[in-house]
Amino acid sequence: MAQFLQQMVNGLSIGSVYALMAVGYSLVYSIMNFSNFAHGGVIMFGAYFGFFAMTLLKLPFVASFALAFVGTSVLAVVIERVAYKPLRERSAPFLYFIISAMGASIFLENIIIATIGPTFRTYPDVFGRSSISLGSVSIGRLDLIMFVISAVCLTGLVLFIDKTKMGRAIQASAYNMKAAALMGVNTDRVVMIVFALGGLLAGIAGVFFGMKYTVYPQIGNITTKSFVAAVFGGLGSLPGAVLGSVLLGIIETLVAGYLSSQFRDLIAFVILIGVLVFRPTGIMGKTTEDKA
Amino acid sequence: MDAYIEGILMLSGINLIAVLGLSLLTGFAGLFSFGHAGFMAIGAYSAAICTKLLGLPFFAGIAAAAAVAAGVSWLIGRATLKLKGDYFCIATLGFGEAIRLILDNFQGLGGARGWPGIPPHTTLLNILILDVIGVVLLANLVRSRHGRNMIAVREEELAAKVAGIDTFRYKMLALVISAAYAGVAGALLGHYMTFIQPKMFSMVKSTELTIIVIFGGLGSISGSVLGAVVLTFLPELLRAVDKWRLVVYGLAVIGIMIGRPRGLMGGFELTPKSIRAHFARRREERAIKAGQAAEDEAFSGGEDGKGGL
Amino acid sequence: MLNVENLHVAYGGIRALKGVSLRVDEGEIVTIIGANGAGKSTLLNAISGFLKPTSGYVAFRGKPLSRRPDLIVRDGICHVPEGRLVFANLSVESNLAMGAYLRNDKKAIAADLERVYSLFPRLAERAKQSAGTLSGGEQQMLAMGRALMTDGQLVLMDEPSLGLAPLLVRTVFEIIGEIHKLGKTILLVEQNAFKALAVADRAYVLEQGRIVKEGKASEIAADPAVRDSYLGAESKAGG
Amino acid sequence: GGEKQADVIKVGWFGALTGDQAVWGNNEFNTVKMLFEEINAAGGVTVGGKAYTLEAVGYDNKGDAQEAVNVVRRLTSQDKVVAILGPNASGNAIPIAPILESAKVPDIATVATNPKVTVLDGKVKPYNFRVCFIDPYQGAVAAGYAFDVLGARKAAVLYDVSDDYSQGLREFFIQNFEKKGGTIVADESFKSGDVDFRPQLSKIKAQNPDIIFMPYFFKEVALSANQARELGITQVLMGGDGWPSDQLISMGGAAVEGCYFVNHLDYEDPDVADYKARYLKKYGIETELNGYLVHDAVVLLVDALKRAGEPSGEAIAKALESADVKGITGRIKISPQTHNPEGKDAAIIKIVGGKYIFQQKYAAE
Amino acid sequence: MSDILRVRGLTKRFGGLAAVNEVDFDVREGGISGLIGPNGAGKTTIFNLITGVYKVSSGTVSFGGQDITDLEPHRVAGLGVTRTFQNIRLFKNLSVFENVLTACHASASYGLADSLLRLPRFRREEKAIKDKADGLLEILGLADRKDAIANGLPYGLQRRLEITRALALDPRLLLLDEPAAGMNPDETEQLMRLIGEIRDRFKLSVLVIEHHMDLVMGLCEHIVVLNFGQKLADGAPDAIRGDKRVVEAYLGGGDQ
Ligand SMILES: Nc1ncnc2c1ncn2[C@@H]1O[C@H](COP(=O)(O)OP(=O)(O)OP(=O)(O)O)[C@@H](O)[C@H]1O
Ligand SMILES: Nc1ncnc2c1ncn2[C@@H]1O[C@H](COP(=O)(O)OP(=O)(O)OP(=O)(O)O)[C@@H](O)[C@H]1O
Ligand SMILES: [Mg+2]
Ligand SMILES: [Mg+2]
Repeated sequence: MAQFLQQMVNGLSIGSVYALMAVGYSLVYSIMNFSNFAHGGVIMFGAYFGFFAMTLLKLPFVASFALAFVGTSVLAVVIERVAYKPLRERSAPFLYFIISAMGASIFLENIIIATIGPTFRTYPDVFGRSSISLGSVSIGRLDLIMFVISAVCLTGLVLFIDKTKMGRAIQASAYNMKAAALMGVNTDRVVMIVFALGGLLAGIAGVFFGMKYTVYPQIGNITTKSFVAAVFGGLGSLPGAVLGSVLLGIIETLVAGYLSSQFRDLIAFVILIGVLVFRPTGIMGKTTEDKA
Repeated sequence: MDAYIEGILMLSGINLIAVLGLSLLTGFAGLFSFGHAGFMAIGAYSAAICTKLLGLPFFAGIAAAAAVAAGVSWLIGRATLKLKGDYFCIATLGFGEAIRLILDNFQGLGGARGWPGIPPHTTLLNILILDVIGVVLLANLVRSRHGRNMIAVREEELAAKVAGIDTFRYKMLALVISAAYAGVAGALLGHYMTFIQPKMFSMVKSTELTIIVIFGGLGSISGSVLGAVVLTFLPELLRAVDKWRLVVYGLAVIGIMIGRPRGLMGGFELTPKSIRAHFARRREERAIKAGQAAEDEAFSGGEDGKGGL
Repeated sequence: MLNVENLHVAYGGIRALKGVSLRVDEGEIVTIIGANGAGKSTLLNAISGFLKPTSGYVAFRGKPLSRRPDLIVRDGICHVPEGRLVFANLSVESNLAMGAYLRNDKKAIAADLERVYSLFPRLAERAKQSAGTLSGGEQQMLAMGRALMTDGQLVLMDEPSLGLAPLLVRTVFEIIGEIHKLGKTILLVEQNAFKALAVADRAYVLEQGRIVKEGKASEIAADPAVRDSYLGAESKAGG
Repeated sequence: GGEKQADVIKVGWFGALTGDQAVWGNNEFNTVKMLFEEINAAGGVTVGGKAYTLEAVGYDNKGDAQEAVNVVRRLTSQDKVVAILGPNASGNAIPIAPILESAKVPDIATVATNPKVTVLDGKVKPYNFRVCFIDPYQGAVAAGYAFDVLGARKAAVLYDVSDDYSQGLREFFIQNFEKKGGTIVADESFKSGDVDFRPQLSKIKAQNPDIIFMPYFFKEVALSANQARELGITQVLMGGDGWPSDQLISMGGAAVEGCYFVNHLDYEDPDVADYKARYLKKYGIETELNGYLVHDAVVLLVDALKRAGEPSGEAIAKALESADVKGITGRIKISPQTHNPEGKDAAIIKIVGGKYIFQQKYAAE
Repeated sequence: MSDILRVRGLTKRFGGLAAVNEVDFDVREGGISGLIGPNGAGKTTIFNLITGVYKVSSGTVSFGGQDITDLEPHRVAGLGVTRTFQNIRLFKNLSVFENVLTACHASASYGLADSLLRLPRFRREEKAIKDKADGLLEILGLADRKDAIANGLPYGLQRRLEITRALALDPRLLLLDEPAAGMNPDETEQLMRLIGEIRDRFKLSVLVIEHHMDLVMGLCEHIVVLNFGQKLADGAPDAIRGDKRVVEAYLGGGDQ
């Protein structure tokens, strides 16, 4: 029982890492309708921004944190301008966006390797490594803080999308940019804001990720998992992305803890496919019949 | 021939076979796969089992590679082809990783440490022969009713259905054929390297194949050929820039997407007929332009362009 | 109010507009009639900034128009596009709210919403349904309603009666009349040339990318050539 | 006088300058370049009575086997190198054997520890050599030390299932530990790229082992050690030559205190310290383990060149077969039967107060 | 004349909304029937139910005596029921000819091996279906646009192309969803003639949804009127025109 509780905590902790990444990813997906594979690269930059702010600039944690997510917002917008906007302007099919995103992701990873090198870097200790014990279950301090901050960000984001005019403009543009422009929406700005928000979340994810798991050029690769989680939860649905992430985290943990760590990903994958067969658009994805 | 150039040519030829298959799936049937390296892995291991363990001839290994990859893809297809767009992507991605994980854990075939000592049967000649066969078969397929049905599925699935096309069946057909191609490519790669390791068939490999297909131009076989050769050589040409190599590669990929909206050869096939047609069209366009100018002139000579009739 | 001068638009090599000039004065209803593929939608799209003309010039209230669709909307041009383009993922209600995107006066917006619902009771019934699942005609009503929610001074309408039941076609033309009474200027593209000419002040005839005729709506309607090729059986029966 | 082109001997190097193994590749190539500069500054190498300078031709292969093949083809057929140093990964060293054979160019691998790098199906590959000890040996050392010296009877293993190095060490550790009479109470794995090991560690914790064997690289070691301590696991952790790095201390901190690993060398050795200092001075960052091994590969090559009589691949390969030199990782005496350095002692290192403290030389039976 | 299509108790619910509710009607073999009703009455939904695009909530559809309820769309098409869409769905990036040729696939029966190896059977049948496609384009007056990309065609021609594509399947029953939408009265008249010719030439039955009353009244021998998902009336054009409920719900007084 103690082990089970511990495993649930482990699962939630991994799930919240996935969630933080998946939401940024899903947000961009919901408006651009393509999988932004450069998201992982932006997360990685966030980790580096935070790291260098703390070590080179010797800024306090909060300032470094802010610097990181402002930096990634700008980065995400720049990537959009360079790699996607020209495609958007001639309404290229989504495959082109994906490939462009892959190019961007290869570029981001390797520019780091080529310039500042591939070495692993460790964040200075901010929250302490000790964990909080509840009976026989222990919870990492950083995990807890991360969980809270993610929850706040995600709630804020959902409110922003649902309740504000800009949020509605984002949803409208997500469906059809041309029609949104007809309503007087500056779609260029909407796209910019979406990427800035996605970048902001990436920055937050990056800093936490770096603190938890050190900083290195390939940390973006883990976003593959959050990509899976977002799909599992229902693409384009933000609550879906969170739910999918948490479920994926828990499934993986339970499989590794009770079935087989060797075949963890395989079993988790089979479960995912099983779910998708019954809910072809993910858990929270809208199941609309094709309106003929 | 210089062993180095020969090696790269061989790799281009091997990549080409995998790319042709993926081109059918992505370029013609409109399905996006992140797991094609998984089919290559299946092909490589099946062929190696035939030649190394069972002592069968190479062509039997290649046939087995195609058959096993096709068979597995059929099973995968049954479970996942009902999924749409990105959901299908994820399923293929998961499948590719799953294959790797199984091979990693399967110590009988070397596990993650790989399987050395596979006979070096792959030669430039047999690659070229298979390339030619691959191109011809694919070209024949896409220009038949079966190929057209796949394209219809890509263009507008619902309309394809009411036009009597069993869309599931044609998606499956595209998947199975493309997996068979990937399997053959895997077999060739294994017998070229004389060593196979699950790591060689990672998602990065799948991604590379997809990049080649799109780089070459969706729905163009000659584009795939060109793409496979260019993108296999490009990283080698970039060796001079050392660790900046992949930085340049990444930028080149973005550049092509932005600069050549439909890939190198999107929607255009390089056949004698098409080249003639192209020039004929150019002539015609020029003639039309001249005609238009004349027409405009005549019109404005009329009465300020309106109110005449 | 709107001046189009010698506008050329091409799709790749295909020239859709070959030097179109026209003018819409404040408070007018102007209609453009023409066969399938004459270039009517192309013209409206070029005015509202979705197509870049190869040459030519569009001015609104004497000033050349910006080339960005959203700024053009801000200037006061509102476009009800061909093919409706409702936001399929949003509810009917949110679609209408999007119509008022540029407005801030809550009271006036609420009043306009009331009016839209009373003009199209069906929309009120379906307020929460997502627009993508509406029937074709319902979507057309929504597109019209959404346009009413903007406060554009010049309304470009591309075949507003398309796919509507006869009763509603009549309603649509009544609504056009009402919008006009509110002081708005209308540029109307319609296949139902007979009805369009009946509400319009002036008309242009577009043929293969060129204006071939212009004049008072009643004169155009009486023109035998026009009657022959655009007004079909209706006019022949009536005439 | 080095004015003539003909007086240059080209030596190839390849490894990962990009990709997830780039840390090690860059470290190796930097070391090779530094050593060649030093050798050339000191007058070069005399082969067959003539002085030559050394030129390093290095290529990146991303750690990818297919690129390894491309690169070796290029080094042998276009750059015409006489010998190749690297790679670090066994999976990259194995497929290049046929090319080396047809080009008659020897290769000295650095930390490729899979036995199959030099011997396949009982036959030694004529042009493949290495300077490190092999997996079975290292596994035996770790198991022997854990059982005999540390007195562990119940061991748990956590390993990287998708990594060849990790799978190799795991296999031979388990084999030897069980042979000695110990039991493996947990055998858990993760996949390269994973960063969270808590599910596996929680399971291991429940089995209450005496020792946990972690045969993988320092980044994952630091992460898993930290997570183990967070979960309240207090047992001694043990690992192999993937551990040593300054990064392990900075990342792992207190979590790796009191832990042991098997190493190729003793850090307190003056030769080791000298190289370490030179590297730090030149590049401004600490060397990794690969640097020491490629250092010895260079030592081995220079010795073979001197004895070869002519700067040709064939002659060098021949000379390598009978090499016996002292490197900074110990004595390297190449066995003609296996092309491995025979009888190379392993060093057992303990982490005490954030420092690597040499415990003893340890040889497995 | 017998009934080729028989619809009984057909119902489709979306959540709480019954878009089609207990509808019965028949389509006569060789006839042209009309399906009319206000916007949102459920006409397109009925097409979707007949062609298997939607699954029925209850009720049956039978075609030529065979129960086709809930059959997969491609099977329904294979039996000889094809349709056009209210929101045109062409193979947008293909040429006019390719659009039609694709739909001719059912007229050929060569297998995969025939096409991979270009066996004589492939050549023979391929030539036959190409001729067939050309013939159809000729009849429908699209021959001169043969190589144009479908997406760039004017609206009216796109509709015409959709009809051509449907005819390529040699249907016995053709379902047309607002074929005249976006056409001016003159073009509508031409279309009306065209539909009549098609019926005679291809010996098929037609069920057409339209809001252009001239077309419906002039063309259809039998008309079904829907309102709010239910059948309101059913009969010959004159009877429908005179039906008070239909006038009230749909036609409106006086007009047309
Ligand atoms: N996206 C496009 N690509 C190529 N050609 C196009 C495109 N859109 C329109 N055209 C061509 O431009 C011409 C004008 O089309 P447009 O849609 O403006 O006509 P329209 O008068 O609105 O006709 P309709 O009554 O059918 O709506 C047509 O010949 C059409 O084929
Ligand atoms: N997939 C769906 N989900 C929810 N409601 C739907 C769906 N499809 C159709 N409806 C609803 O069913 C009703 C009937 O729609 P249908 O499209 O059949 O109307 P129609 O008679 O074809 O109208 P029109 O003449 O305007 O095309 C409409 O109110 C519509 O909103
Ligand atoms: Mg139009
Ligand atoms: Mg309808």
